[in-house]
Amino acid sequence: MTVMEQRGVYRPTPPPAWQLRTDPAPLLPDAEPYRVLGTEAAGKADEELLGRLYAQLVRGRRYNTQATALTKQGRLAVYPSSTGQEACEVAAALVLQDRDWLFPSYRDTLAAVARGLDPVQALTLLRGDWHTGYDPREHRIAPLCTPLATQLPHAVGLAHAARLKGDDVVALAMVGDGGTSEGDFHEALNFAAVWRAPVVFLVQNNGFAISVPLDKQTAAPSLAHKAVGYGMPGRLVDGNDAAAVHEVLSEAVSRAREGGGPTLVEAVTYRMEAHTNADDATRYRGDAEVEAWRDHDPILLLERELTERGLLDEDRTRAVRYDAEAMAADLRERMNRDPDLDPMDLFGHVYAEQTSQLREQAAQLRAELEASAEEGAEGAGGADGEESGR
Amino acid sequence: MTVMEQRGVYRPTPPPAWQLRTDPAPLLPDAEPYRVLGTEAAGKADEELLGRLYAQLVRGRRYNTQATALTKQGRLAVYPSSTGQEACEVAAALVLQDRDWLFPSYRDTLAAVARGLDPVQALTLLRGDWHTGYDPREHRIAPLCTPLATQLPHAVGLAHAARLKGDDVVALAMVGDGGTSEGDFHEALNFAAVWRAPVVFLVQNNGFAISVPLDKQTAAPSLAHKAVGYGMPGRLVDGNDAAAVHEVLSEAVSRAREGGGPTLVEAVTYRMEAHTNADDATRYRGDAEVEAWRDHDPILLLERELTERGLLDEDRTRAVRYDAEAMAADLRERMNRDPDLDPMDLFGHVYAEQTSQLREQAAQLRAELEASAEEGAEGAGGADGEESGR
Amino acid sequence: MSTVAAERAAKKAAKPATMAQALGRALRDSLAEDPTVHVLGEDVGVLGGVFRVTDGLTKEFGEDRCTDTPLAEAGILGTAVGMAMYGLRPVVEMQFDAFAYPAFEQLISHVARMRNRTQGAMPLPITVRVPYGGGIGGVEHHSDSSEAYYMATPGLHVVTPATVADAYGLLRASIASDDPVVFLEPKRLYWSKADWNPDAPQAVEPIGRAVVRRTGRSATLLTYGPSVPVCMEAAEAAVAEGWDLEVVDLRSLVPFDDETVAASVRRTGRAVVVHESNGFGGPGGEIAARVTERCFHHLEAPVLRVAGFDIPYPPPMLERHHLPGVDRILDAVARLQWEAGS
Amino acid sequence: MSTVAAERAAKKAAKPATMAQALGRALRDSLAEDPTVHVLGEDVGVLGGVFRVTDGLTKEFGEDRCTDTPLAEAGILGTAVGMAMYGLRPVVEMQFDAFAYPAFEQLISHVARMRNRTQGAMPLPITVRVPYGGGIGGVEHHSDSSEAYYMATPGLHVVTPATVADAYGLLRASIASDDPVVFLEPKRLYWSKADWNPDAPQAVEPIGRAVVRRTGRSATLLTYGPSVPVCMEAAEAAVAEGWDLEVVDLRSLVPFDDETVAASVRRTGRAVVVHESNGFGGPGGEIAARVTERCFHHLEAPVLRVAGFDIPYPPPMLERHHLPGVDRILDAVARLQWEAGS
Ligand SMILES: Cc1ncc(C[n+]2csc(CCOP(=O)(O)OP(=O)(O)O)c2C)c(N)n1
Ligand SMILES: Cc1ncc(C[n+]2csc(CCOP(=O)(O)OP(=O)(O)O)c2C)c(N)n1
Ligand SMILES: [Mg+2]
Ligand SMILES: [Mg+2]
Repeated sequence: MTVMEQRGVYRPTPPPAWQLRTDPAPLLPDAEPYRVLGTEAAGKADEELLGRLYAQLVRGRRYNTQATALTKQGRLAVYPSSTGQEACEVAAALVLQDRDWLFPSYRDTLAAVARGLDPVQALTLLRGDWHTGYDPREHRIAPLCTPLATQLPHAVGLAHAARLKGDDVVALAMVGDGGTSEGDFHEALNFAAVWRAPVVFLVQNNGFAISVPLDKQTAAPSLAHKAVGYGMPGRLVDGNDAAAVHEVLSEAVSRAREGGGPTLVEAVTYRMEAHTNADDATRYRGDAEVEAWRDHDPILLLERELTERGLLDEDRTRAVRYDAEAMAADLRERMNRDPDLDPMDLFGHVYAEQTSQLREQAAQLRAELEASAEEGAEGAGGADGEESGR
Repeated sequence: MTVMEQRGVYRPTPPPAWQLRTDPAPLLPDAEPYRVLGTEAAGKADEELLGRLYAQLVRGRRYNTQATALTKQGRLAVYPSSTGQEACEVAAALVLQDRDWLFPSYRDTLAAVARGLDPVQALTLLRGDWHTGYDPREHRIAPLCTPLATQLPHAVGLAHAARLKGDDVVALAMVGDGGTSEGDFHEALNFAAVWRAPVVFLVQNNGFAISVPLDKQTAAPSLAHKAVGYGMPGRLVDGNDAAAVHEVLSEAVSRAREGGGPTLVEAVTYRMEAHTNADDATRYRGDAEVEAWRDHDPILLLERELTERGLLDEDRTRAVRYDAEAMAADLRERMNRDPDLDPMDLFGHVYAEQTSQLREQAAQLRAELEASAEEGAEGAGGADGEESGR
Repeated sequence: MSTVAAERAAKKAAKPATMAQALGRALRDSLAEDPTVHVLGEDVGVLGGVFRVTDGLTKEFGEDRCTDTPLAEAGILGTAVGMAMYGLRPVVEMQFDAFAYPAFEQLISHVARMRNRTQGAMPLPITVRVPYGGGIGGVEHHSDSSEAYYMATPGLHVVTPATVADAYGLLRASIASDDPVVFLEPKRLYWSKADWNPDAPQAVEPIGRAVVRRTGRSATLLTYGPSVPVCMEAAEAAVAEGWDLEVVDLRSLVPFDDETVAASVRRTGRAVVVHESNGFGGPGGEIAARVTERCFHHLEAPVLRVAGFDIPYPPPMLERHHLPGVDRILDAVARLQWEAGS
Repeated sequence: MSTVAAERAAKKAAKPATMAQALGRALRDSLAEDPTVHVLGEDVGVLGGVFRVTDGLTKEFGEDRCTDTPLAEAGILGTAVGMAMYGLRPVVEMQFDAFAYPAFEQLISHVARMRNRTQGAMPLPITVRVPYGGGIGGVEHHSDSSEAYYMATPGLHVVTPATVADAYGLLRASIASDDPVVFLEPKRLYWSKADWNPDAPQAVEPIGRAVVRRTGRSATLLTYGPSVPVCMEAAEAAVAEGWDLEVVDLRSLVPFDDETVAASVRRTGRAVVVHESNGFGGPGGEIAARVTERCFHHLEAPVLRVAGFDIPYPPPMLERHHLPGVDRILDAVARLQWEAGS
């Protein structure tokens, strides 16, 4: 039996014999975001995991502050910070196996870094030397996606393809609350459910799409309630509770892996910084709101739990901080070097083979570069007349 | 207070204070399509209304058979029949006030006709003499819409505009089960709910999108379950029960009119004919399924009810049939005349004022038409050299 | 058997086939030869597509290889992107030209750019089949000529056949291409017939090469897809007027075969571009401009264009006035300033 | 006060204003004068748009007149269609060029055609503002020049200002137009400044008229939007090389001002089209082709094009190599076969 034939052979029958195709009850999210830290559930949490989450959160926060600092030094064209959202970013990375795929949005460089990607490669797009700074296939991380929600059907297609091939691969796709309004969100979730594709959709509801608050984005009881309309389970989780996000995502990944199909997870969190360094958040929200969320900081929540349980001594804290600082220092140092760019790369990889038109244009640029190099002007880089193998 | 400011001033608050934005329970559809005919509810039904529905169903069926016949005589380029779906078409027309707007799809010429539009005008698109055969503003009927689901945001925008202007206008938009998979469906419903626009979305779930059955279209418990994801009520109704469809739509229209916002109604019905006359339905479905639905024919259901209650005597039946036949005869007769076309109309109404480019092109066509008229060849129509005032 | 003998035998076994059948056969052979090829779209399964191009594929290869999708074009193309990211080779069917528009963002922002964005790490070998053009009496939104949009998008190949044999060859080549190809199928040629033997070894035409369909010395008609037969007819009719017209079938709009085109125009000194698409902003502008850039001193007259009018596609009963026909082409040829030169 | 005196007074009161400010003022004045005008888009409310063009509008006119929408471009344009059907005059903001693509189907299949489809019964006076082009160091999908798509779509006007005054005048005219207008705002000119008095009676430029920004006798540069200042600079630099270049700012791509353009090229006998958009399939082909059709016997050389390369828009650090600059324009001018003629 093929994958596509496994579906029920539902046919519309006359209304006298009508029945719902699935029971909606188990698909509906709970009325409250699921929480672990500070609740009884925390007792069952794996201590080793909590420790790993903590180290990654601290490292993630440091990454965010470092990247933001780099924008001020002109070393990044732009940076959309995930400060405050580290629990989601880190948990998304940690629930995946090596063979699984991550589909990040522009805000999710941290998820890629937490998965092991070199931060410099993760930041290539935002530095501006190339669009994607890494080989997506090597890392199983799709290119950081800017057109909102367009990465979601990609995740579905990839997961479906893996299933068709018989590979045990799950795709986890990340999107913002604003992104859920796009048609691509709808189409992706529908395809995923119809195909029972092994995908997990993680919506980080951080309260805003740039300046637009959630109440102008949707009137739904919660974003997780959208799931029932596709016939998949919707889960609501406290997005600042790293243990809870990890648990909910893990369950969803397992369900996907076992052929149970997709899940929609809404993680309730908050964007502590402006949309990007270019944004001015004071135009649309007050300090009080931001301050209120500081008490619910993901690092704070986990730290409290670990401390109460005696799992966090000074040595451990120091080691975690040291690791984070080392990462930041290395990042700073490497980002402060100018990237080595070859303008002739413009014509690389537009097609498998360069068209005659592109060859002509490449020759034109090469001639220009040579001319300006000859003029002794500070030649516009890489005028060696050959395409780099980059 | 402006319309836009009436919304709740929800702001994301830290998860400790989280609450669902609305109670999902009342938004969820019942587990069974709502029915009136043959149930206790029928007792409460307005007898005059049942009589009107009956007359319109019979007329609608006759319209469908006549239009189909016209395709065989080459008088229509194509006809997507609504045979079997007349209860939805007719109820959609009858629940609206004169000032309300109808947004039909290509399959919904009958709804337009039941609303009072001249059938010849309704069929202009499908005959092929022009795209829209009527003035949408005069009839408050949007152009028949072919690109699937694209009419839904129009309905939302129009209803929103009316509300902004303080006009008491409701928009009812029709779409098929297949159309619910399009991104525009999602975006329209979301805008409608956020703006609390006075719109009713009527999904005719007729089991198929051309050849594709519902189980390949969605895995949702029902299409009506999609409503909760937008924060609007979803209603499931037996689409062949004219009284039930009328009641559910009426309620939704009233709610919209009173500022209660949009509703999604799924009417479960069945497409008795092929997708269009050009389609071969035997390729994808068996006779048995079609036959099973004959017992649930919308005319049959209503006839049974009326007869049992002694509301249908032979005189009444004869009068209804006579009216339907008269409509069909008139339609046949007028559709058998060749429409009077002026090729110069091609350049009309591309812009408010013709551009110099279009003037040049119009002159070219005019010259061609004159030349071929002079050649005595059976001139390509309307070569009078003047644009018609059409 | 010698190659010549084999060819002769194959020709003998040739039977009339329609372009739709040749396209279907190309899909079938691609599916059979390459297990990574997957066909997906609306109604491509049991129905075989509204033009029956995919007829029988699901039966032969199963639903996993030829799949009826939900009704959402961005979703179809978007999932195809994901499938290609995983190493598959999806062939997507858009049901009609205008119904490819919902997938525009996926096409422009992802399909066309993924190879470049990832510096070659993630090419997307996707073929997007789009039935296009008019002349079939379709109601609105069923007859658009949308090639200008695709031509204006770097990273896409844009291919369109005009003959039964090319339909097969070019579609095979498109599916085999490691780049995304928008494969435009001229609707009104779906039922055009030619003698063709599907079991003979078929020529797989390389993408990017125009072909001279008729040699001539007076002027060159530059055309493609649905307008090729019209131009051939015009060329025959032109003989009576004393013109010996060359007809070039471009076959591939991207990449563009400057060599073949310029060589022809240099030979004839005059050219008319013919297409159904709206004139303004349509493919003809690019073609005329680049021919002029390359052949300026060989031209006896400006390169003229015969195109659809700059109007939304007309309703069925009026479309014949819109579509470039033989007379309009000959009128343009007559305006090529014959007094001026050779 | 005489008109001349009033004009002089107004000029005196003029202060440096940016193009973004002039656009904002045009929106403000349109909202104030016509109660049917409504502005909608992503972040156009309290934020004032990511380029601050709508700054203050919600405060002044309320949320009903300047509305933050959900994040869905097809939904924005689709609801605008419905609003226009009911008699409103929506002005839609697309946040960036590439983020207008999701609205493509609504634009092509409805906005551009509704008047024609309904034989004039239902015109759609919608203005779609699209910030376009590069040169601002934007990451991918933030610098597309998408004008070719809009030009190829009959039923749309396509307008783009190059000066502060035109930004105001053309936007006012676009909003006042009873036809849909795609109003392309050159991103890198948002912060360009000119002396401008917002309170003086402003010229509302008619849509469809090009303007000669610099007269010259050697050759004509045909350009628009972000490339206008570059061409002006090139013309100044050309003086040293002995060329006296005329610069025509097209301002409106649709309708196209054939008269002004052809008159200029007939005068100079040589022309170069300059734009940022990709060359192949870009606006330049249409422009070069129609100029050649009209001015063939006045041309000393083929109309040349200087355009962006045929590649996806490059990353910030490389964009300067892609964008047409003064040198590249002068190189093209040098190739206009000066030995050949006048
Ligand atoms: C299709 C599209 N439209 C608009 C934008 C511009 N834009 C970039 S981020 C953003 C807000 C996204 O909000 P959300 O989805 O909540 O994600 P967040 O930024 O909060 O992580 C917008 C409108 C875009 N990138 N893509
Ligand atoms: C955007 C778009 N894609 C594809 C089509 C082609 N098409 C026309 S009708 C149809 C099936 C529609 O099914 P459904 O929405 O269930 O409506 P029904 O025909 O059953 O009334 C398709 C695929 C279209 N008209 N528009
Ligand atoms: Mg957000
Ligand atoms: Mg249906």
